[in-house]
Amino acid sequence: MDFSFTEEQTLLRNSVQRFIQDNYDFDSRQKIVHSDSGWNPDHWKAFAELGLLAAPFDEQYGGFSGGPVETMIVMEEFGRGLVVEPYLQTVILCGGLINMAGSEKQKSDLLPKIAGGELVLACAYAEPQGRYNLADLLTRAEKSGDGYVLNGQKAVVVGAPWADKLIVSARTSGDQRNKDGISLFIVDKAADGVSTRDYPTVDGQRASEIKFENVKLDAAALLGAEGAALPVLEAAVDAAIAGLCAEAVGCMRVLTDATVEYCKTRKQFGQPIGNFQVLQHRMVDMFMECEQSLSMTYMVNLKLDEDEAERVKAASSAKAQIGKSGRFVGQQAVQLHGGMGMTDELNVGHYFKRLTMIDSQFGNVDYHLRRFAAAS
Amino acid sequence: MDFSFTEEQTLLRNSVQRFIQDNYDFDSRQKIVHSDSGWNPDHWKAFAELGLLAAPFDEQYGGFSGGPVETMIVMEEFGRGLVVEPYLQTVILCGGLINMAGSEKQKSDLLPKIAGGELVLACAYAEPQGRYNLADLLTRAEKSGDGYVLNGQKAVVVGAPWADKLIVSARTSGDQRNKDGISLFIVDKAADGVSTRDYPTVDGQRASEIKFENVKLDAAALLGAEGAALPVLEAAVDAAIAGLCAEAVGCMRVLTDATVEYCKTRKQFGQPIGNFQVLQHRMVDMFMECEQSLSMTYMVNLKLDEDEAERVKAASSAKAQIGKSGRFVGQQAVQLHGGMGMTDELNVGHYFKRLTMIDSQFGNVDYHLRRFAAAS
Amino acid sequence: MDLQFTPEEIAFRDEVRDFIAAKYPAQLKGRRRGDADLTKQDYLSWHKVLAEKGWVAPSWPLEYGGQDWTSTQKYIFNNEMARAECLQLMPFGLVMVAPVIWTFGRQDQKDYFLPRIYNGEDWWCQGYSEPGAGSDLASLTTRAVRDGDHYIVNGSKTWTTMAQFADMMFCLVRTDPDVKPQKGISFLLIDMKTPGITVQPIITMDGGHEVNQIFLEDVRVPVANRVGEENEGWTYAKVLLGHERSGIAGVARSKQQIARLKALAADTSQNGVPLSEDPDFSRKIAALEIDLLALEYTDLRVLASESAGNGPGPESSILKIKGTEVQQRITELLVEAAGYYGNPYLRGMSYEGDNFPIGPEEAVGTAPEYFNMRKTSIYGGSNEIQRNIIAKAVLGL
Amino acid sequence: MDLQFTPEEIAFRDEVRDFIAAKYPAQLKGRRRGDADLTKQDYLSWHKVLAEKGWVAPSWPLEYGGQDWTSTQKYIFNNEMARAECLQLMPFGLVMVAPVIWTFGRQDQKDYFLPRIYNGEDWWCQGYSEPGAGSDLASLTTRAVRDGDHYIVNGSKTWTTMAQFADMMFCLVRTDPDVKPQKGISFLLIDMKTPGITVQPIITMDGGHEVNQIFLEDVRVPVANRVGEENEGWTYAKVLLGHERSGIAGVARSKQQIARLKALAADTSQNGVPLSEDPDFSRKIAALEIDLLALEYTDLRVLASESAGNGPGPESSILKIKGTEVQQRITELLVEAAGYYGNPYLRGMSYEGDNFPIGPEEAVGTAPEYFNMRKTSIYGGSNEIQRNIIAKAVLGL
Repeated sequence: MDFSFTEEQTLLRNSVQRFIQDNYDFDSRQKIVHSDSGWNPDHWKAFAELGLLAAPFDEQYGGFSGGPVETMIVMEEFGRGLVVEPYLQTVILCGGLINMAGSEKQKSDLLPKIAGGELVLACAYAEPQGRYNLADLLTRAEKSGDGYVLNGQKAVVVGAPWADKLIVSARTSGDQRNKDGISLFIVDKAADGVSTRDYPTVDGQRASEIKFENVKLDAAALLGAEGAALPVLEAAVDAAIAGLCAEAVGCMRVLTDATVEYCKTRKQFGQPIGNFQVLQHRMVDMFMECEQSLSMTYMVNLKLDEDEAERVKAASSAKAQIGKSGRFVGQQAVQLHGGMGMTDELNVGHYFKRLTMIDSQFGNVDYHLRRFAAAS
Repeated sequence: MDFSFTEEQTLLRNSVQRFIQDNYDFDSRQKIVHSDSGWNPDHWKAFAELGLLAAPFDEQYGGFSGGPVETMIVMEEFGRGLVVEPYLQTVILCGGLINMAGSEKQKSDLLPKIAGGELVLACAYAEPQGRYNLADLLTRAEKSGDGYVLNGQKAVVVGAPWADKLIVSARTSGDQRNKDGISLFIVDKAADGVSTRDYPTVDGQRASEIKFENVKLDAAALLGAEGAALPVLEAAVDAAIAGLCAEAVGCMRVLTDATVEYCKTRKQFGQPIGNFQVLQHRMVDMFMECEQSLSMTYMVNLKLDEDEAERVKAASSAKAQIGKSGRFVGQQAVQLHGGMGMTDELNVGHYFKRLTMIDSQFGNVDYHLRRFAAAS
Repeated sequence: MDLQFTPEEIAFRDEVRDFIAAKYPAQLKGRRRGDADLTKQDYLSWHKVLAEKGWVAPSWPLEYGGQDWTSTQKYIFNNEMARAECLQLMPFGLVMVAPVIWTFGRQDQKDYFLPRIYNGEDWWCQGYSEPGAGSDLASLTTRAVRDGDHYIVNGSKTWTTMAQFADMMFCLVRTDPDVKPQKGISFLLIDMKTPGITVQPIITMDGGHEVNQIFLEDVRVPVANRVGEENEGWTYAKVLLGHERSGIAGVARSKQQIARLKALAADTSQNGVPLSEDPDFSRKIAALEIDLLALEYTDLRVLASESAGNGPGPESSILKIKGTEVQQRITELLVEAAGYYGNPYLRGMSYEGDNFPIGPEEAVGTAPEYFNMRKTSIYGGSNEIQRNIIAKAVLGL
Repeated sequence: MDLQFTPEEIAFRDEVRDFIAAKYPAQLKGRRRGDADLTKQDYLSWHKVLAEKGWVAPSWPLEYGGQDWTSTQKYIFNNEMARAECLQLMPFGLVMVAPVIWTFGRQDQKDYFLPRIYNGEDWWCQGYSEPGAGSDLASLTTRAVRDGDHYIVNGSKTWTTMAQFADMMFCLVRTDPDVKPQKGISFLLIDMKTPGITVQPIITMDGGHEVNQIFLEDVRVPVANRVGEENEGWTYAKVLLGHERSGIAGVARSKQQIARLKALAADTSQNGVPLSEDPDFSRKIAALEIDLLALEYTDLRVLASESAGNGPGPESSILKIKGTEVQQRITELLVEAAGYYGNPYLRGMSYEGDNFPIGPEEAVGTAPEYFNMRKTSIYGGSNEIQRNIIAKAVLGL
């Protein structure tokens, strides 16, 4: 067992930290969030130049042959910076799906473009009725000649407003919640019959509701084997969860540090409020939640390659942990910052909002407690 | 709406308080607990003389025509004194069953004896496999001539070692968990075929495992209508829950007061530990749990006569509340008393143990949360 | 001890219910205090209907327009208002400044201000908190210097709710800086149109504009607008802080919110089954309902004790703590029930297109509401301060 | 970063597993530390098997019999011990006093005591706490007055675990009462057979006898039995308190206890369905398992950091807090699972008859165990003290 980072990993972390320090302070971030597009494509190019977008992919596809530890490092630092650009969606989730399920042609077509920052992807897996069940799909792709015709609606597709292509889960057979009969398709967002409603999300990102009306797909749009996509989607989502946990840890650590600093300087009743034992113990609990969350984040990122039951247990336990910890740390950071914590002006509330939304992403605490219990 | 006590009720409380002060200090209580019999029959006689055993019964049966408020007062004070004598079992639970379901003859035979302290009863409702489901019964009473033959086993019958008679729930028809087909019988503990194993309980009371092997009962042993006992049993248990809540409140208030006193006098690091804000807030939380529990205790005792759904909601919400509060208050009282709280010598641990067992009596927090939700 | 309503009380309940059904302004239906699109006129429309009926301030002394209701009647009244989801009026005039005026004000102040408050002619805001002061109210630094018949006021107030609508502000100012913090404070009534007052919005993290920072620069306030004695303002403010706790638990509103939560959970499908039947979610709702029930009966006990002549005691801090905890947990569960549809954000940012709706209607705005409710454990004396109060005043620690 | 075991580590795991299977004393199977019927000989039987193998004190320096295991090996060893439910040895000699002796003792003390501890010849107890001192260890008042080659010791020690078996006690005594509390303390090794020592049992609320009060009346202790300098004992004790935290989280034991809990829940029927399938109960078990998992990886991180040369830091207070919380919650759930059968009491009170058993075997003793485990958040520096330590040493508050 080994919990140390390689020199390359440390360099990677330093370069992400430096980028955020130089380009992504809170005011800059807020400007991005309030801009028309809601992201900064120049930053995306910079990520490509720093090699972040290439980190997990094989060298033959323009990657650096890194793994979950590398994306974990990026996500933790992105969490610290509240980065809104769709790294999780494009690189970890969609990149992961292509990497796992794609044909050689799809991989060599798409992965280098992701790595180079030329292709942004979003994954349309959720549906309005489906809640967190990845198999609860009404969207259908009917065979038509060599290809398919896609109909359905997808919910809260994070990052979709910026995406060039979507990876869409749809039924090619089976009933609404069957585990079999699910397929993945790579769909051009500009294709006929695709309509979107874009909106900002509460945590400063962007998402879309997407409708597919008789969208014509050719056979090459199919990603992986027809009807057998669920295990692949679950594995990719678990990898995304591992990244999301790291992001949450980044958020929690910023909040905990900021709260400790604030309580050391903020005076009430003639002394720093950090002198009050109740607040001290509250901050100790925040600190412990950070540490436990970090432990679980390491754990899940190191276990993604184990067999399915182990991977599911790792991902769901980690997600449940960071959901619980994130709620506590976020709420207490706001509470201990008092009125200031409530304002839009201070960064604290924005980390809190992001942590709140992280809990609902890919399934909340309850969902993952049950998934963990079922796999145990 | 009115939350005040009548003068008679205040006198009743005073007389119980005085009795406990004079006869039931902690050392005396421990002597009783460690005596061979585990109770003090002289105290039982004194309860009769004070009118406590007669409180809820109609005057025609030798009672004082009181109601749940009177038994609530007695139980709260008994909780403060950690009284082990079987008031809840004999007067509230069994007395309640006879009062609700008994024939005129059974009432005029038995209630005056309870009121006079001549008859001690215990209710054998639980079975080893049944957990908290009152309808989960394997004990069966088969018709035989004019009477019945009783076979089965009952679990943890609190107060049974001191009882003259038992009220036993048994199936006269139906399958193991049917709501119909349950009957109640009044059984002499000395009858042929009744065997008991008596033991002390962890909270200083006594209980028995009881086996019935071909116990012959005559028709007069039947209490209430054959096969229709479940609603009666549920109502009586809800009344017992209302009394038990009052007992728990008594325990919690003693623990909270004792903890506050202890923390005011106990010095560490050169000052009373009650100066430490974390302990102060912990005690505030204990105090609030006491207040919330008291509110719920009033509520349930005032709602016992409402329709079934309202009564069930009242009883189950109150029981869930005192289960949760009792655990918190008990654990924190021990924690704040430090090592002393762990000892057998100090009363604190004994209140904690009693509160722990109160949670499991008549169904724990989970059971009553579900029962409440189902009735809502 | 008795929980039953008398026939008179039932008749009263029906009267309140009928009144609301007949008179509640149609345009207010389904709208809640703090909604971004509520105008001053919206609030006033309901205020005036209540004033006309004589019910806008039932807790006031009879001579100023109050009602001699029993605590049960007040309970019924509040319950019915919440049950019908009536808009809650702002407390600054009716509940907060009025008692100070009738208790400590001069006759001419009572004669002038109380009817105007009653009839909704002045919208009031509260100038207590200052930047940097937080829970330590007495550390305020806004200065008022005497200049003939006026005070010249300089300083800043913050977290001033709905000051954007305000005609008047009641305000604590320091008139003597050389004594200990609680001394040397005076209580002024300031016309918001006075030159030198700037109201600057504070946007909260939910995107809403409820609170403001107020800058006072050489603001001339007539000495006649001081309530009570100079330098004794802290005493009056403390009385005000202890006054009228009856609504603090928010029981009736929380019942309505739980009904809303249950409706959302019933309409949300999870694996084809309503979320309301999910064991985890139904358990959380049940636990919350039980906590609210306990709070309701504690509230009733405090109410009964108050109407038996005991003033509002420090026990009412329980109502603040438990009340806000319940309110916060309800919104937490609303967000949980909304699932992914807690994400779309509706306030203060522009949207493109409206070709189809974003998620179920009940889910809309749940997250901002959750964020906004975090304030309740901070303001009005943070819940930590409330626990300090109980520790000291009740437990003697 | 890597979680995989190397082939060597797997071989080591198998070696430990085989050793336990072959050598664990049969009469100890199914028995746990603290069980009322465990004798001194029972503990020693296992101690001697381990000592013979050279595994009784793997963390000791090599020269005294330790092993140069990696942190992974230690983790494997502890895991296997817990997995097989091996009796935990008492830490007082092996873990607590030995490091003080080898760090601060004279050569003759090391030569004499360390082999005796290693081989189980002396049973040690810890004389730190005093009546009335609690978490404030430094306030101790037991006096040692120099009389030639001896100290005359008077005073009392309490919460002394298993002193009823002890041959030796390591003891903090005050040798200079005129300096501030942390100064003027010396560290003595006292033979329990010395005249003037009385051991009085303290019965805990679970009915057990694990702890004792010790009275010292004119007890003559050779000055040669002092470790280190006079009046410097507090320094040594502090080092000891910070030493060898590796077992403090109790992860491996808690895993075993959860297995036991799951077995009880699977055997308990509720409405004809195993309790392990009840949504409420299974959720609690899952939540507990996840907390334990987080603790396990935090423990591993601390272990890794220690073996990378960083001393045990204040972060290990996390392990104490979270470890005891998990342990306590497990016993809480054991009692919940036992239901009514948590009631029968088995210790220290007589029973009549034994014609049939009281409840399922796994439920027996659950309540006393729950009661007993409350001590874990009190002793060894209460969890409140641990939070103070983190606040100060880690967060700089």
